[in-house]
Amino acid sequence: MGKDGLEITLNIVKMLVIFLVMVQLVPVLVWLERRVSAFMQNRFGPNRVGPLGLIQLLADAVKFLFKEPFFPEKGMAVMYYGAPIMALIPGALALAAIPLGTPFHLEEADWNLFGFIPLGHHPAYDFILQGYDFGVGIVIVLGVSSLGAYSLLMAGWGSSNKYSLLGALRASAQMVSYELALGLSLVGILMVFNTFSFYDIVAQQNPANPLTFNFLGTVHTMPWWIPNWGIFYNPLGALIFFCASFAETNRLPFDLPEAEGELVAGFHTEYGGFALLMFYIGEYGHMMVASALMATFYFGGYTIPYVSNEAVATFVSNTHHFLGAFDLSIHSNWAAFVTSLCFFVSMLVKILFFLLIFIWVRWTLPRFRYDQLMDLGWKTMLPWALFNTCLTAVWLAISHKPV
Amino acid sequence: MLSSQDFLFYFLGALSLIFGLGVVLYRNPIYSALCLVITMISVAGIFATLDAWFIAGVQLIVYAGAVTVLFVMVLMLFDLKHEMKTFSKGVIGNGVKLASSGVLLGMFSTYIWATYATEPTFKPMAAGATSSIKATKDLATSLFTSYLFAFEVIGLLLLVIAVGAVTLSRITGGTHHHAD
Amino acid sequence: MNNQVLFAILLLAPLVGFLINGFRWKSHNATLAGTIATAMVFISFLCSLGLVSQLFGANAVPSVGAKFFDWINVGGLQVPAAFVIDHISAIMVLVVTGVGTLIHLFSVGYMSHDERPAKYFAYLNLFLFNMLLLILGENLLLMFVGWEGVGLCSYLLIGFWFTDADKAAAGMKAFITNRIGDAGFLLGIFTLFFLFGTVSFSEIIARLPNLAEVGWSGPITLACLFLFVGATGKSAQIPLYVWLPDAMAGPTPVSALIHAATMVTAGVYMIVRLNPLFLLAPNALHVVATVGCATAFFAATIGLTQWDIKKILAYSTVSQLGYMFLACGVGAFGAGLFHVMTHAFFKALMFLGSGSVIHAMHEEQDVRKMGGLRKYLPITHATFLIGWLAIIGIPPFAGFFSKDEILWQSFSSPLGNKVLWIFGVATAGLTSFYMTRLMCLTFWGKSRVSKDVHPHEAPAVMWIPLAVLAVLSTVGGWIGIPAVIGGGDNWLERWFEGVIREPSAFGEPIHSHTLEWSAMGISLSLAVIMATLAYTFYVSNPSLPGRLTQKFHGLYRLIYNKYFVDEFYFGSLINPLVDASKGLWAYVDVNFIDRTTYVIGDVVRGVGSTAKSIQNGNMQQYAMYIALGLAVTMFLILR
Amino acid sequence: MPINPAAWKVGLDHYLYLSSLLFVFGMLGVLMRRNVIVILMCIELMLNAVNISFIAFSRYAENVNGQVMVFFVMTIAAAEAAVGLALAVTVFKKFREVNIRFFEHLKG
Repeated sequence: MGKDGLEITLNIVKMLVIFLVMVQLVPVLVWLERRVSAFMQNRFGPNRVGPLGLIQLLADAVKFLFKEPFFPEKGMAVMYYGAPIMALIPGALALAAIPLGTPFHLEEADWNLFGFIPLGHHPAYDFILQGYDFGVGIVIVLGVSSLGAYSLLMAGWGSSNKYSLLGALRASAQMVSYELALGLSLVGILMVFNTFSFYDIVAQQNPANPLTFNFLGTVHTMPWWIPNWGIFYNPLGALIFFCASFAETNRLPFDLPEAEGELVAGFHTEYGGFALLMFYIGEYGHMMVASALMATFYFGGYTIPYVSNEAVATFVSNTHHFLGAFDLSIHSNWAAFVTSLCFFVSMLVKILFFLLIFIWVRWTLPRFRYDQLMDLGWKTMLPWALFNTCLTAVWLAISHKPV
Repeated sequence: MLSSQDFLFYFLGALSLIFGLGVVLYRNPIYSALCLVITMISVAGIFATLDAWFIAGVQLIVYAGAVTVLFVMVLMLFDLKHEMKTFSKGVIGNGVKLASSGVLLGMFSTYIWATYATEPTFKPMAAGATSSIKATKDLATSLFTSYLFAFEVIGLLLLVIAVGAVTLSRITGGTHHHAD
Repeated sequence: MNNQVLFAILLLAPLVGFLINGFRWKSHNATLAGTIATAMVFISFLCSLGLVSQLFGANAVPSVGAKFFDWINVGGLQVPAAFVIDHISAIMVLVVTGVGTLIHLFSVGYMSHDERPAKYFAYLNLFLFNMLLLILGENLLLMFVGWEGVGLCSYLLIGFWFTDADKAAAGMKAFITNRIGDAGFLLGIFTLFFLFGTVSFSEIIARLPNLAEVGWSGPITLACLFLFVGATGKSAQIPLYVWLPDAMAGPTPVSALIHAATMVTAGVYMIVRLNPLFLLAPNALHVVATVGCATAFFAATIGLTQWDIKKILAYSTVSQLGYMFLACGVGAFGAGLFHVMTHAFFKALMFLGSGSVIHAMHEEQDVRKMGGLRKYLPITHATFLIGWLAIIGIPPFAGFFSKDEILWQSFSSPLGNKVLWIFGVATAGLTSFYMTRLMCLTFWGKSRVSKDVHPHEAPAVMWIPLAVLAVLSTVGGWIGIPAVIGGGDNWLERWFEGVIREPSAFGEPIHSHTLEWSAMGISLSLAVIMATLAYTFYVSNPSLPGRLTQKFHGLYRLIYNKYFVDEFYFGSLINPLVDASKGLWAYVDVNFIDRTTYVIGDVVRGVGSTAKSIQNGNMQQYAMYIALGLAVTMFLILR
Repeated sequence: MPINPAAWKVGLDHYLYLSSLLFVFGMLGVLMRRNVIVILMCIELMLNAVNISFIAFSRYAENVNGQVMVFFVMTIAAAEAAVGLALAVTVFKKFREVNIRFFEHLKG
């Protein structure tokens, strides 16, 4: 959890921040979804409440808060109330593990909050834009995301409703089987990058050096305009990963569990009010994690495409004078802070881009039947993922990529 | 004062013990299954405190994520209506069982106390992130060099188990048997 | 042809005969089976002639031998399957094969109506093979094999008509009594092997110490006593003679061959073979002599009162065997063997004669229903007459020379004494009385034959052997004419010189001729007197014996019932044994042994059922046991 | 209460005590419970206890064999759970109730 008091507190604060980011982002996404779906259906979507309907988010939140919490008569209280909480945990933990920006270094100084509250003297500290740096990040992320199935099961069982139980079982079966495909598809790219830690992966996708393939000794460098991203090393893995992530989050093409006529809302039929909202948060959390992973592995993470990391750092320091006017007490770390901010913005843009695709796909593709769903999962995704792993292994062996 | 590592160990240890006992004592199997989940997660945490991050991750994926889900799903499928007695009958039997486990526990602890009375402390691991990657690399290399045969056999075993489980579950007869 | 081949043919011919007849045992063709059997025995007779001839003539060889293979070669015990004919066994082999051939010829006629002739001839040939083994064997073990074989064949032949219960019982009785004797013989072989480390005759004799033993407990005396027990069993002496009279249940030629000529003399032959050994144990010889003399006298008395023709001859055989043992007992081994030969001739003659009488009288054996058969069976009568004259010891015939030699030796030999001679002479008198009685009751006197029986003379194949035997009975004696009569020395003695030793170690025999002549005169006159007495008893006035028996009623009944020896044996040995075992069975077996087995069974079942309760399928209980076991082991290890 | 920091410093024995306690809990569960599924869960518990001690020793002895062993134990445990549950399902299908006693019918 950290070597000393400062680090522990900082870690806790970061966890809270990330959790809040996840929670706050959800209304935006809901709004975005309603707008985009409306746009795609050639209608307007919420635009009455505030400019472009942005206040609609607040209205929804208030509505959910004041809904009457209702508990099914023979339901199991622990399960019923535990399920929504369980839905939030995996999303938050997974997001904490993904680096959202470059770490920046704080010199040794005595800090004071907002310039006047003394926080005491503290040694140099590398502030990483990440919840906590697990060494083997991806394994932890996969592990945590597999816990998602429990919230469904608890919800299904707790609401003691036969149909919600059926929905829950189907959903968890789907999650478990697609988790397999998810994990295996990543193996390919991990072999290429030869590491589990997110920082190394992103570092290897540094736009400074162009995309290079060496094939039996001869090195082919791609034209400058193709960024040095992971997707070009392992396109098939990216495709499988993206599709599997749809299934993981029960997003549309795979949202069968709550789609049947009699299953209505699947495992969260008996929930209303804020509990239902928590399930949405959980779902969107998973989506964010999936898109964050997508970005980190295949689209260069927080790097800005055509601009190398050092270029950004120099640019910021040049503009430093111009911004000098706001002489904040920690100005000495100012440059590092701003550069990591830039990277954070690029990461955010990428994540939003993928979320857009999630939403976009939701309103285009029809739903799978359950057996098609399962067949796809076991009989196509899994074999292809294995094939991809073997392919990359062979390709790596041939291309003698320096290990 | 306690280092974070120690605190984490005591917290997770207590967690796993309490919910471990919960697994055994809860009358309703569903609750004991959920206790098992929490125990698994806390054990994964304990692995983390022992700087075995990859194994912690695998534990989360395999145990917490798959095996216990299987348990919970099967229990839900059974949907036991009537609640049966949780513990097996026979006072003497139970007495002997308790006694033997007590003696066993006593033996374990005295043995541990006897051999490790000198407070063996762990040598500090290398700095956080990088070392866990190296540990994972070592694990992978040893798994695929010295224990390659075992790895292959385990693969084969899993195949056999899969086939076995399928055939077992396909056994017709019993309540749902419909002459087809 | 060298000796090896001759010996092989000699021995194997009867065996081949046995195998041929054995495999065709169901056939009813008596003549075919008979001719095969007789031919085989005749072949072995010719071979023995060929071999014995090598002992005569210019380049006479003391003994002729042949070794076939190493039968037993274990540590100290080397027993080669080797056979030897020396001066002693020459005589025996000639007698056995010669008389054997004649008897085989006779039984062709005698067994012609039997329904299993092939089986009979097979047994007979097997008997001959075993007898040859016994005689020619170079060591005690081979002799023992023959000894057992012969016992077996006598059992088979006595009980030949085993469908009849008491004939089978007689066979069994013969076999068991023989076995008792064989046990003694075996112990004798063991002691000899223990003493001399070898079982071969020549080696034993070579390794004998040259000083005679004194007292009873010496090893050699012990060995000799054991061997003598074997001899009594086989040659029917006092304690173990009971089987011979009952052995008459077998067919008559069998009695002739086995119970007159060959098998019963095996005991005497064995002692004569080991005479140097016996000479080293004077006390043993005394035992032999006394038992021999007692058996002779005892059997002769029983012979007086018997009515069955074959029983009379059986008891006469027992008494004559007594004579032979008496001869050996006093150290006159040569005389003993000489009497064996002569007895073989006339006893076989008489048995075959009685056979043809029985054959003629259609299986009638009781002399009270015979009489005056002279007219009907002239040849049988003539030959029987010669046999009778030989047995009571009338000079020109064989019996006189051999019996007289024995009597003289018992008188004159250093080992002999007066009492033995007196009993000997008395037995000779008794013998002539009951033999003449037999002659009167069967051939002379009034015919008591029942109306429906028409005795007819025996066919040629039966009376030829009778004639040959008659000639042999007369001529046989002349080879052993004592020096005092025939001038020159006794041919037979010179023949046995190399092999049979004189009891000179115990003092000088009496050499006075006058005593010899007087002893001869006494025995001859006694024989003639007793013969005339018997003639008057049974022919001139037949009622005399009836009145005599009334007067000495008690004595008569005692003798008639054979001194109740059988009953005594049953009473003292057999029945208590049987009752004891019944008692043991009833009490010990049922109560203790069965009871304990049942108890053990119940205990095991009890333990089993308690143990069963552990495996009741309750898996948690199994887990509990595992846990318990783990706890206990941990406790024990880490305590 | 005086916290004696040395005593509270986590060493190898702490992990071993923890794992033996968990193991005994699992064992008690296996011995006492009647429901087959719960028994299987308790077996999983015991296996986890063993895993803890494996990792503790591997960390203490600074070599990676312990982790390899845990890797294998996990696969075996998964396999065992699968077969166990399949059996439980078949038993349930026949007897409408999952109770360790029903395995008695399998005894010879």
